[in-house]
Amino acid sequence: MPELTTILFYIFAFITVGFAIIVVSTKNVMYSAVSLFMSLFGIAALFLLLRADFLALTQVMVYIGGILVLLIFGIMLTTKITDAEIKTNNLSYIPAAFFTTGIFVILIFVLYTTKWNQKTPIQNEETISQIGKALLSSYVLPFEIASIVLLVALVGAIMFSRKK
Amino acid sequence: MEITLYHYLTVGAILFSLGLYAMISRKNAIMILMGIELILNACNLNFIAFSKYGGLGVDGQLISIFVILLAVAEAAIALAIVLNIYNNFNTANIDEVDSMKD
Amino acid sequence: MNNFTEILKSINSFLPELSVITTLLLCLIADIIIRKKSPIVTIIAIAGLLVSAYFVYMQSAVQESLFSGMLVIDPFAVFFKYLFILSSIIILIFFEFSNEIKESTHKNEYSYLILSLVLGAFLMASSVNLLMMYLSLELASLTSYILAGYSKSEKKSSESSMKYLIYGAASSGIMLYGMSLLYGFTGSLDIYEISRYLATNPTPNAFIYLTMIMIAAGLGYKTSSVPFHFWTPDVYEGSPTPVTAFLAVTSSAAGFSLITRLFLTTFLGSTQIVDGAFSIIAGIHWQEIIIVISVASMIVGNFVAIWQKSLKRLLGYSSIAQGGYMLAGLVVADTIGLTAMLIYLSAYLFMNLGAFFVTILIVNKLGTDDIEQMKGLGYRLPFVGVAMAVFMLALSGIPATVGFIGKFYLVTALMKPGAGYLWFAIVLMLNSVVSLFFYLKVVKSMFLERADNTDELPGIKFSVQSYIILILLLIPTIFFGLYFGPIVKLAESSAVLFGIR
Amino acid sequence: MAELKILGIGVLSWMVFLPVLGMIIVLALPKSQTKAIKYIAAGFMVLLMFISVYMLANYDSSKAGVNSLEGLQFVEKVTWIDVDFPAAMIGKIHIEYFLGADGLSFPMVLLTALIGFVGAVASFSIKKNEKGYYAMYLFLITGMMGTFVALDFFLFFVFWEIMLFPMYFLIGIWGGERRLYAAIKFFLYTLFGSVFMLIVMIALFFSSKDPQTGLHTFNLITLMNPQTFPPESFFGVLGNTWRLLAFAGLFIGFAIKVPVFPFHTWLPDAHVEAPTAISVILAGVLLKLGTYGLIRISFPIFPDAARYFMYPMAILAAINIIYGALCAMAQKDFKKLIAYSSISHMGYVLLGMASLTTIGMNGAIFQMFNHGTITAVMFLMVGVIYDRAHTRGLYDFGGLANKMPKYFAVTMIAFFASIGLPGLSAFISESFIFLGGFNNEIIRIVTIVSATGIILNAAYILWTVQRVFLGELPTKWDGLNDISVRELISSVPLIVIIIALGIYPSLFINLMSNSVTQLISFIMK
Repeated sequence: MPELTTILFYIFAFITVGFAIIVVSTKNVMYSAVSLFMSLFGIAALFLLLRADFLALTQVMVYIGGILVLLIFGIMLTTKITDAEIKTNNLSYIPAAFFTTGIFVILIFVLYTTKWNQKTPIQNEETISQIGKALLSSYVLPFEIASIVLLVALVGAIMFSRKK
Repeated sequence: MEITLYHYLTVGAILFSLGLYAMISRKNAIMILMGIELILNACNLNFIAFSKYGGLGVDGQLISIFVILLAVAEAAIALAIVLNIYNNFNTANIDEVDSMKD
Repeated sequence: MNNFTEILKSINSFLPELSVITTLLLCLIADIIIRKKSPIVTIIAIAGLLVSAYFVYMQSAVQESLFSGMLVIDPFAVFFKYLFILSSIIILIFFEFSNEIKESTHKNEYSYLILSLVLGAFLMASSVNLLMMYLSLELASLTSYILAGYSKSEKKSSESSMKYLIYGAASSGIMLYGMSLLYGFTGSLDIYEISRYLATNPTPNAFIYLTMIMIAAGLGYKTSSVPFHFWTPDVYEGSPTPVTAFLAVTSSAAGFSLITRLFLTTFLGSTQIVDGAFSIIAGIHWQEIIIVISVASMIVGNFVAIWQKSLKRLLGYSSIAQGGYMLAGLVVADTIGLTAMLIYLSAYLFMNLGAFFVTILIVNKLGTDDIEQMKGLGYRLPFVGVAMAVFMLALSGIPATVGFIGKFYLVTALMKPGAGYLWFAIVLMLNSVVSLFFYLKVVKSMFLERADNTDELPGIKFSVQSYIILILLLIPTIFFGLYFGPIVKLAESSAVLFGIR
Repeated sequence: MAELKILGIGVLSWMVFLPVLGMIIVLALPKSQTKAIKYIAAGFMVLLMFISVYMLANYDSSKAGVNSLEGLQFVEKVTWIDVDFPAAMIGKIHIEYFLGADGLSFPMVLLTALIGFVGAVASFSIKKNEKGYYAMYLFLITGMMGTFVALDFFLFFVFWEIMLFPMYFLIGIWGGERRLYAAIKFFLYTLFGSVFMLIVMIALFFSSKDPQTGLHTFNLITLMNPQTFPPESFFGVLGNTWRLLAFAGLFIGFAIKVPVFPFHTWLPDAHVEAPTAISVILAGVLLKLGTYGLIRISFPIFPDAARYFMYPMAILAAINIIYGALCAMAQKDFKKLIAYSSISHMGYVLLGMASLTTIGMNGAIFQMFNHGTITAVMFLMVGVIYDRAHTRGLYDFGGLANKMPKYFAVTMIAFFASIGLPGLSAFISESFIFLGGFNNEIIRIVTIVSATGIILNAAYILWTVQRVFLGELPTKWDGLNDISVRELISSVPLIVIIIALGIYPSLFINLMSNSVTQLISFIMK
């Protein structure tokens, strides 16, 4: 009888990968966006399995709540929902698929042949306080710079969307 | 059967490849952006998996937080640019947005 | 040590960056208060950069690690900071001259966007942590996307910003994946830790190649190296010219600082330098990757540039090739190679900015950068034409210009006994012969060909300020070509990476 | 080390940088002052001639020079660049502003001053954008003069390259119809050659170790000393592959300038498209830079390789002589004919050098000078007829001998000199060259074969005389005027020199014979 975490991993992995496949294969942009939503949700669940509770939360709140909403806005503003089919020439799918498969094979090869840095995983430790401490001590610089990045993004977005 | 690092890495590799596939084969700017989101998530999954199985503390999680944060900033700018393109060209397909040639 | 005291101590050495950040915010506030196009914002920005330059100067001989190993200060970073400050001051002035910018609808956003790119570049030059590298790279990239689309109602400009964004986001994603693998293998984000781990543990070749190619994708994109260069021609052509100059000089220099530090530090077997040569970890053939990228960049850049009709596009391809030359300095992996690279970068600053300034002046008057349209232009604007000829010859590396000194040192570094890169030196020089072909194309169009009505058209006059700027760019281009001692000394004393002695 | 100064500045510096001063003055004048510009430029060239006469008066022909610092004259030596070489590498990059003259370079300095003046006078017919023209012209003179007197390889290379772009503009702006093509071809060919020169230069730098200071060096005089190369360096072992490769690389660089077959194809294009004065400079001085480079750099630094490549060089020389002459015979264009005859005559020079004998080398240098003067006159004469008739077709003319007697006389002297008629200068140099070649057993057969070039040479020249000067005058040329005073001013001095040196060659040979003896004994050691 497999463990519960094993079962959960497979469920969420299949959700993640399955929806990701839909993201890249469907012709409807809206479907893609919704599938991406599900896929990202699956990843958030995987994060939980990896004991990254804070990150799972961030994933749901920021990624799904923020980025996806932005993307869906973008779709709605740039396409009429009724004819959201994308024009593509079918030819480009095949070489792309071959290329990607090749990359995938190489990746898997490297991932499985490399001896990764592995130790016994730390079990059941709360990460939020550690992250909080790190952000205000050794990671204080990235933390501050990130704020500048957001400021720049803000300025840029305003600049682009301002009326003449 | 126990879930190991390699399981997570495989999921990450699949996501990465799918993202790459989306970037290569898709023509719509927003679709390409979605592909990029898949790649970034593959990276995050890697970082967190490594950090757990390598017993490396929270470094991996922290870098993931920053990746998410940058993804937000990038998406915001991307959206603004795509909307601007849409205003100028009336399309978001990058095949049709091609006024410069060699 | 107590974290808090360490942060306080680090802030003391963080003054150059802090003054850039402060200036950025001041510009933002000034822009909001003034609410119209005004040189005051630019003046604030330049003043802030000068203050920052002063603080950089104070760090001249410092070697220090900051913020628990996120950043370092060393002569190498200081050199690049000078480079960024100088080039961005010049480009801020370019912005004042360009009609493309005057006609655009916004006011002064460019000054603080430039400052934020400078901040990103500063951090790129001194990051020693993968997270910090990624973060600073993204800060610089995000800013450049916005700047590329600065003339937002121009179709070309908005197209270039979108292409830039898509390629940029994709390649930085790939780079991040490579970084995650490196992290997984070595268990650290700090490049010194990584270096130590790689030196003591057997590293499979497949892993190192894959990781390095992925990381090179992100960095090669910043330095517009083949095969990560696809964005370059379109973005160079489509962006407003001052922005193009900024991307070609400051942003790619930042890319070079990062790629150099990352590769040279990560693959260092021991921190001892013997006879100027870095001891590279045995069995890791990272140089091969750089060689392929470098040679491909030279060849593609030079040969494709021959067919270009747009001056900005031509300069775009030329900068691909120039990037290829500079990477040759990295391949040698010793102090001489590093010095040669720094010399070339500083040479490149003057001659490329000069070429772009002439482009700005011409685009202002002609409204186009089509080389065909410049027939006989040299007779209508003799001084500017001659200046352009000098910059073009400098870019192709003819002696008595600073461009030759750069090439000379690169070839010298490649030919150092025992380096074994004689063939590389020959390839490099032959490429510069090819490059002459298209650089002369500009000169040919301006002087050797004549439009039917050249003689009737009146001469074109420019403002006194433009002549002054032009002369200020010409002087170093020629002076350092004839007397290159100072520039070599500066580069040489700057070829010191933190932790390597 | 003899020095000679004017106003505290070395005389060779004056020679090199006076034209730059002239250029600055020309550039400062307004565009409309064409007369002033012309006369200032010509005035500076006259000044150059005066200085060269002054130098001639102070020249001590008993001193040999070549590889001995003491034997050099008019020496100027100042440190130019002195920077430590990065990190712990041995030594530093030390580049000197090092000028000097000896029997190899001094004749070329005289030639440059002379032809430079002739060219400046011949340039008076330029009617387009004079300011730019004379600025470029003067700059070109600086480049050429500098190359002839530089004794530091780096300095030599800088001068070698900077003379390219005034030439590019002179051909490209003031040239004929296909000037764009000719200009870029000239530029790219030379630059291609200098790639190898640069590589060899840096290789020499790295393998050298100045016996006195222990530093790497660019100093040509030091590099000529075999002790400069430690045995473990690239060039340490005489006759090793690296030395041969380096010689070959340098040879390509110089051969393109000469031009030696198969690198010669730029020359006919450049000559045909260039304006008259520039053709004069090109044939009169520029081509000599290639052969001068061989005797100044290639031969003394790699004497073993020079001996090794003696035979192939002689073969190339023979090809040049015969192929050039045959091509000249096939031409319908007057200027192209002279261009190909230049290729043929530069073949003689190469043959004389390849013989590696004192007499052959004397002949080669003398031939360099003679070819400079003779071809200059021939190009001037083509220019004269082209200015009047606007065509250079050999078959378009006939019977000009009666119509333009003075023109006929001047041209005939040049033509006969070119054939090598006794009593004219080229006779001496050509016979020296063939004597030299014949004395060298290895290349004797090649010399005999190439001597047929003399016959071919006579054939195409005489045929040209027949086509242009003899026979019926076509009626359309009834209005042609004879040669003007200005044109005479530019050609007569050259004619005088041609005749004078034909009668009394030791006047010239004395200047260089000591140096040549030293060079050959040094090479054959």
